[in-house]
Amino acid sequence: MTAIQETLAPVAIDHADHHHEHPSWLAHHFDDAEQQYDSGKLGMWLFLVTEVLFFSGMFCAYALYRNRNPEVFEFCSSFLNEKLGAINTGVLLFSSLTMAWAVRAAQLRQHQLLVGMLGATLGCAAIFLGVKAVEYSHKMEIGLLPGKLYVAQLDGVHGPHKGYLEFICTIPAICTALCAAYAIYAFATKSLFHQRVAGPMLVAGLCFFGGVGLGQYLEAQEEASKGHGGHGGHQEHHAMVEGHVEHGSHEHAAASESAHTAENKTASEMAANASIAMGGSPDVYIAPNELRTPNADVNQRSMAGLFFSIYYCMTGVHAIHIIGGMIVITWLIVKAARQEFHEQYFGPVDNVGLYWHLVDFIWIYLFPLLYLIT
Amino acid sequence: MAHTTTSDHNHEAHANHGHHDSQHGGHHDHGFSHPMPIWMLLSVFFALLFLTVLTVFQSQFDLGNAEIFASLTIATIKAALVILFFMHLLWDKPLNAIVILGSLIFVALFLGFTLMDAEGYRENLIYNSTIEASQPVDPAAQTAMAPGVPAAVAP
Amino acid sequence: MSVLDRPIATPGYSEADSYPSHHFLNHSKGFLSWALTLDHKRIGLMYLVGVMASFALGGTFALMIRIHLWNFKDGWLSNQTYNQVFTLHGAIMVFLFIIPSIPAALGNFLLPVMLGTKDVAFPRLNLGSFYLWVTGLILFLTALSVTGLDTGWTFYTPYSIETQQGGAVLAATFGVFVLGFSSIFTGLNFIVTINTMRPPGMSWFRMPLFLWALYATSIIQVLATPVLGITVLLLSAERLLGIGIFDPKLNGDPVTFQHFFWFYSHPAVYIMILPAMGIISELMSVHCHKGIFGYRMIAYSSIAIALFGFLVWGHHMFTSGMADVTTIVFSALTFTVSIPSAIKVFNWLGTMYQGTVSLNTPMLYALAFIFLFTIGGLTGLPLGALSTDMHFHDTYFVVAHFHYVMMGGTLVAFLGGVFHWWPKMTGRMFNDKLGIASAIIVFVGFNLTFLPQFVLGSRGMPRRYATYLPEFQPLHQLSTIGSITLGSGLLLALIVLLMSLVNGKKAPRNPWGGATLEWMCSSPPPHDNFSSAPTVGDPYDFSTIEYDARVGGYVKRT
Amino acid sequence: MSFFLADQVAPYAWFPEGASSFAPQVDFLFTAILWICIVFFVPIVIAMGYFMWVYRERPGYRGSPEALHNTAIEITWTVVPTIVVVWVFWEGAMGYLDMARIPKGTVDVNVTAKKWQWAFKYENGGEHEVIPVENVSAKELPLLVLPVDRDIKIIMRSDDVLHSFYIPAFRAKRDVVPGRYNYMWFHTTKEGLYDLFCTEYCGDNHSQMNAKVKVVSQEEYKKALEKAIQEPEDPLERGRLLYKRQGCSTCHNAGAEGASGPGPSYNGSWGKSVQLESGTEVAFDENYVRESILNPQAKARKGYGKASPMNSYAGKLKDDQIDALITFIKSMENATPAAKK
Repeated sequence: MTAIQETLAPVAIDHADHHHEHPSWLAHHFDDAEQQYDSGKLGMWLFLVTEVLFFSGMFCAYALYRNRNPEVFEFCSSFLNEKLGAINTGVLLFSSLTMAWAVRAAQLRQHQLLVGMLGATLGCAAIFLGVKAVEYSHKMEIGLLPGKLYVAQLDGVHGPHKGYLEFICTIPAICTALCAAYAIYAFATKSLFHQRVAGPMLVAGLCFFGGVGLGQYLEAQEEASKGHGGHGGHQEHHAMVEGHVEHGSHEHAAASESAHTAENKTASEMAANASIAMGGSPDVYIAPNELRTPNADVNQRSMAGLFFSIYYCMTGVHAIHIIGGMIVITWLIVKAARQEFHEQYFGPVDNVGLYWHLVDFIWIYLFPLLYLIT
Repeated sequence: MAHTTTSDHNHEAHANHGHHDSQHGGHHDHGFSHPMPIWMLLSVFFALLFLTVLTVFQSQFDLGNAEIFASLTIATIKAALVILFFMHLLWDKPLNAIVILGSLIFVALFLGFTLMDAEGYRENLIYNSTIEASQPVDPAAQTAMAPGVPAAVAP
Repeated sequence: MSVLDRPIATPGYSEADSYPSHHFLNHSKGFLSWALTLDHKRIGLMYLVGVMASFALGGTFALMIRIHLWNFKDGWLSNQTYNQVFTLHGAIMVFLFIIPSIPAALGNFLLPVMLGTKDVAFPRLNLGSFYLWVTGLILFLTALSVTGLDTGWTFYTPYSIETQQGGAVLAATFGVFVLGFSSIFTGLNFIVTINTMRPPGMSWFRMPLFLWALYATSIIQVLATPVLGITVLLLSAERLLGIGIFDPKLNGDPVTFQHFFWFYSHPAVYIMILPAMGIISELMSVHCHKGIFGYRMIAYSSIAIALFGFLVWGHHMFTSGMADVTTIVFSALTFTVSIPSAIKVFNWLGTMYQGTVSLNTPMLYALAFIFLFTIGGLTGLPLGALSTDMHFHDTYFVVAHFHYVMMGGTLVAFLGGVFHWWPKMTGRMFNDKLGIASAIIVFVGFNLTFLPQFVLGSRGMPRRYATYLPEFQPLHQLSTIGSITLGSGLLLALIVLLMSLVNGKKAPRNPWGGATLEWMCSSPPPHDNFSSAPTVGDPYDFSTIEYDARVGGYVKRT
Repeated sequence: MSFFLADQVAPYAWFPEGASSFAPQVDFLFTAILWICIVFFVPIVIAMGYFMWVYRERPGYRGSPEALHNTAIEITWTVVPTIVVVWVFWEGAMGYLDMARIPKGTVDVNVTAKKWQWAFKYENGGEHEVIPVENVSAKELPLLVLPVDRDIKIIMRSDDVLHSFYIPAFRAKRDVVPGRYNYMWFHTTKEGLYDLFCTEYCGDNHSQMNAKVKVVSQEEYKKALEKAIQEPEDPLERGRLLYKRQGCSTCHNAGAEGASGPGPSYNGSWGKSVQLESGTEVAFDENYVRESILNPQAKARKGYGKASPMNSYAGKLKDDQIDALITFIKSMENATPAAKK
């Protein structure tokens, strides 16, 4: 007998006539299924409230510093790959669809479909993280790091720091390997239950690397189009730096003037020059504080660093939520493979669904706020 | 509205079904579960995709200050679709809707006051043009970074 | 065994009902039966032991501060040690003691019993939040023992970014983060329990006022605490990576940190005081044997305080360099919150009028609360008014003010509540005469400690000073004497409670004559509280409750 | 309560002597609030005591168990306090606006706060002097000299963390926030010597971060300004002055002067080789002292790696000032090493 059949215990539908005969899925302190469902759901909504307020702190920081230095945000946003962001948005929206579908499947006792939908959600989450890994590693390589770690030279070539992607991918690789081992075990033992759990997990693990591949392909494309003579964000950034030169103080103008006359007038070079002028020999030179000049050069740790702090905090905390969601979805897959859900007991699917949609909800705002600043 | 067509589960009856004053007896077969029709799930999803494309398209144009409003409006429509349909808030108990919408009031309060204040003292700020790179890097920061990265201070 | 199936004072009444042989304390045995319990009563008791231990720790630090300040200079602590001591005093008292004291300890024990349910909605989450609290405690002890936290409990940047005690700051901020989630989950649990698990007949306006207060508290916990979570998370990132959001060296804004911090920490003041007000409402009505005056007003004012509490955080920042318009708006809003508090005080007095006042230990603590809380509330007026606050801000006047509210308010109410429900929780009566003595010593010691501090503050003595001008010495010494008196009163209270476990009489079902549901259970309550849904009546209907000498407690006349 | 009243009667018991134009408004509002408090508090306590006694539980007495409810009285005790607090708010806000609106034609003083010293710079570029004080744990404090009967504007900046500028006699306080300027003003009304405190916690020696404010006549103020721009010719004396004025003395001990921590003492160090936190040894000479002033963290002494970090003085001291400081530190070559606390 397979495990799945063992767990197919007949589901008692509580008619609430017998208070003391609680079915196994109904906790002892609840009177009936609806009370349990309502409690769980209200609890989850309240938890989502805390999530909203938790993220609001970072949105507040974002709004504050964007309002203070809009030019920094414009400049820095041009380093974010819009295509990757858009693809990730689509992936998350699709995972929301499959999650909502999973709730429907649970309510209608479509057990196979439920496992499939949850697996699809898990896979989408993995793709999202894979793309994110490429984004992060690419930015770290050229020194677009948060706060005081910001070291971007913006000289057009990748910085000296390599190996971030490999580092980030270590843990997913180990997880995928474990999933694969589990899948081999499941197929070897011919346990239908284990197969239903291991299948989606392995697919999700592979999806992560699919996401990495996709991300790298798109990043390479972006790079190529950049090499073909200024395109997209970097071109705008060029124009912007020029604008600053016109309005800037004399030193700034002088520093950038030399950049202007250089043979290659790419924006990144100019920015690099400016960067050296401002902080090139920081060990001996400590500039006195000066009053805020609105058109101060933006490619410095003191300005761009703050944007990337906010970028990493927001997307990082969001990614942590994705990882948390993947863990609970895996738990759901186990329960779904045991065919535990039915129209009286689908609260866990519904509540994890609510959580998952909230993660999507946050991303819906993060995407335009971070990637689409023009 | 679309949701009125999902009447196979008689939502109105359930919406008023407060359980505190009822004896919880005699559930319907489907009880409190309201499966969403597939066509609705799919149309919401495609609407969301369309809006995503729209917001990317919109960002190509320089709308100046209106840009942020345009993108936030689109994002809010998307968020509303997710909340109302995917999260079933349209059919949920009113309390849950109050809970989540109420939280937005507090977010508005928090952001509103903090930003209003930050704007108010903006002219007093001193722009710190160069960060003192002579500051030693926190050893904790180094260990927190990925391997193979030299002490990332010198530009 | 059903508790409520039988009316209490029927002829068939037996003592065995009143002194049950089987109850939640001996329901199961062994360490694991406590460590892994899902019973809200056991979790509440574990919290009670935990918060009292934290209070002892924080109190020790307080005495160290006071003894150090006996001399205006060259006290027995170095400056660094003094700074660490007052920081840990504040942080431990706020995060480990006051915030969880009433909601998590007494609230956990009482909420389901008073509501008439078997447990809270999410018992596992409840146990989880207890262990989060324990984790927070361990992290704080780490911060204490490894290096010593010296940022002040407010973690103001950039000091907390620059201080050399980096390890301690990380441990403490992570501790605060964890404790925040402990608090959130407790609040979430309470809201859901009250909303979805009220038994038949328990309408909103039949809920005891303590539950209203807990509900209002929970709203704040759920709404405000996440912002603290993100604040300390960003602060840890600031220390680990130097993200610069709050660091002026990286063009971050330290005033924004204060906004973030006080968006939580001011409502947190109401997390501390609202449940205390709830306890006092219970104590006043039960020990006056009289229905509470203006039930609805008190219930509504709890919710009003919870909501208004979110609008006033800026009054902690009047001198921080906020914009003028924000400053004035916050000052105006600050005064709105004073009105509901005033209403409550008047209502409690109205409850005493024409009642039957039992002057026992819990009642004396309740009366002490009204006295001290009124002073605490009234001294908030010169702090809310802008021009006077410019003088009083960050002086000992503020220190005295919030100790009157937090300690004279919350701690005294907590003690009153512990004495009031002690027979219910442990099944033992304490020595009332010694209890009264402890209440009087605490009252006298408290005033002796903190009244001089008002004068110190108005004369310009800044807070957090390890040394001070010699002209302030007499008042400081008076305060130190008071603190020792206060400490001994608290010690006596603890001894009274512990002694009751050794030689206390067995407690009857209803020793004080309360009408709320917890007094319908045996003392201590059985494992499941109520085997079937209890009959819910008016929680403040004392007309049918009479003293019965046979059981040494009150019974309901049928 | 008698304690409160007794103090109320005694002159200046609640407040230090007022010496700015804000003092009358603040004192008036506080006294008014105090009386409002008394008017509320005393009846509450009397009622409480009276009810406690009259309705106490005793044999043969049973009070009414019925809950009372009286709409009229409840409205009264809601509305009356509301009116009172509206007035209190209004008075406070008006007083605050007076404090916030800085008039024209002020005497400007630049204030820089750093751990743990106030530095005052006058309009003519002169800097504050340091005076000996008795009875506080710091033996010397910076002195801010101000003219009487003038509007004074304080322009504040912080070099490191939050501080707060507080003169109780002026009833004026404002935080000093790094990364921005904060301003405050007051109108001096009375000559005298007043205390200035830091009221925002700023670390180890927060409680020693005091200063004195001397309000003097216009003529004396002029003299003080002239004195403020002078520095002694003699490098040693100049170094000694800078040692106090620049706040070195708040962390470093020199001879019998200065705080005994958290920084290392200058005594008996010159010319010797000192151990660094990194384990290497370095000669304590001109080069080392100069580097330590400009880049304090580069070569931290052994045992001071965990001490509160010193700020760089690069850009704040001129070359000849650094030389003077070196001369001063050199003169401590044979001073007795003070015990490290």
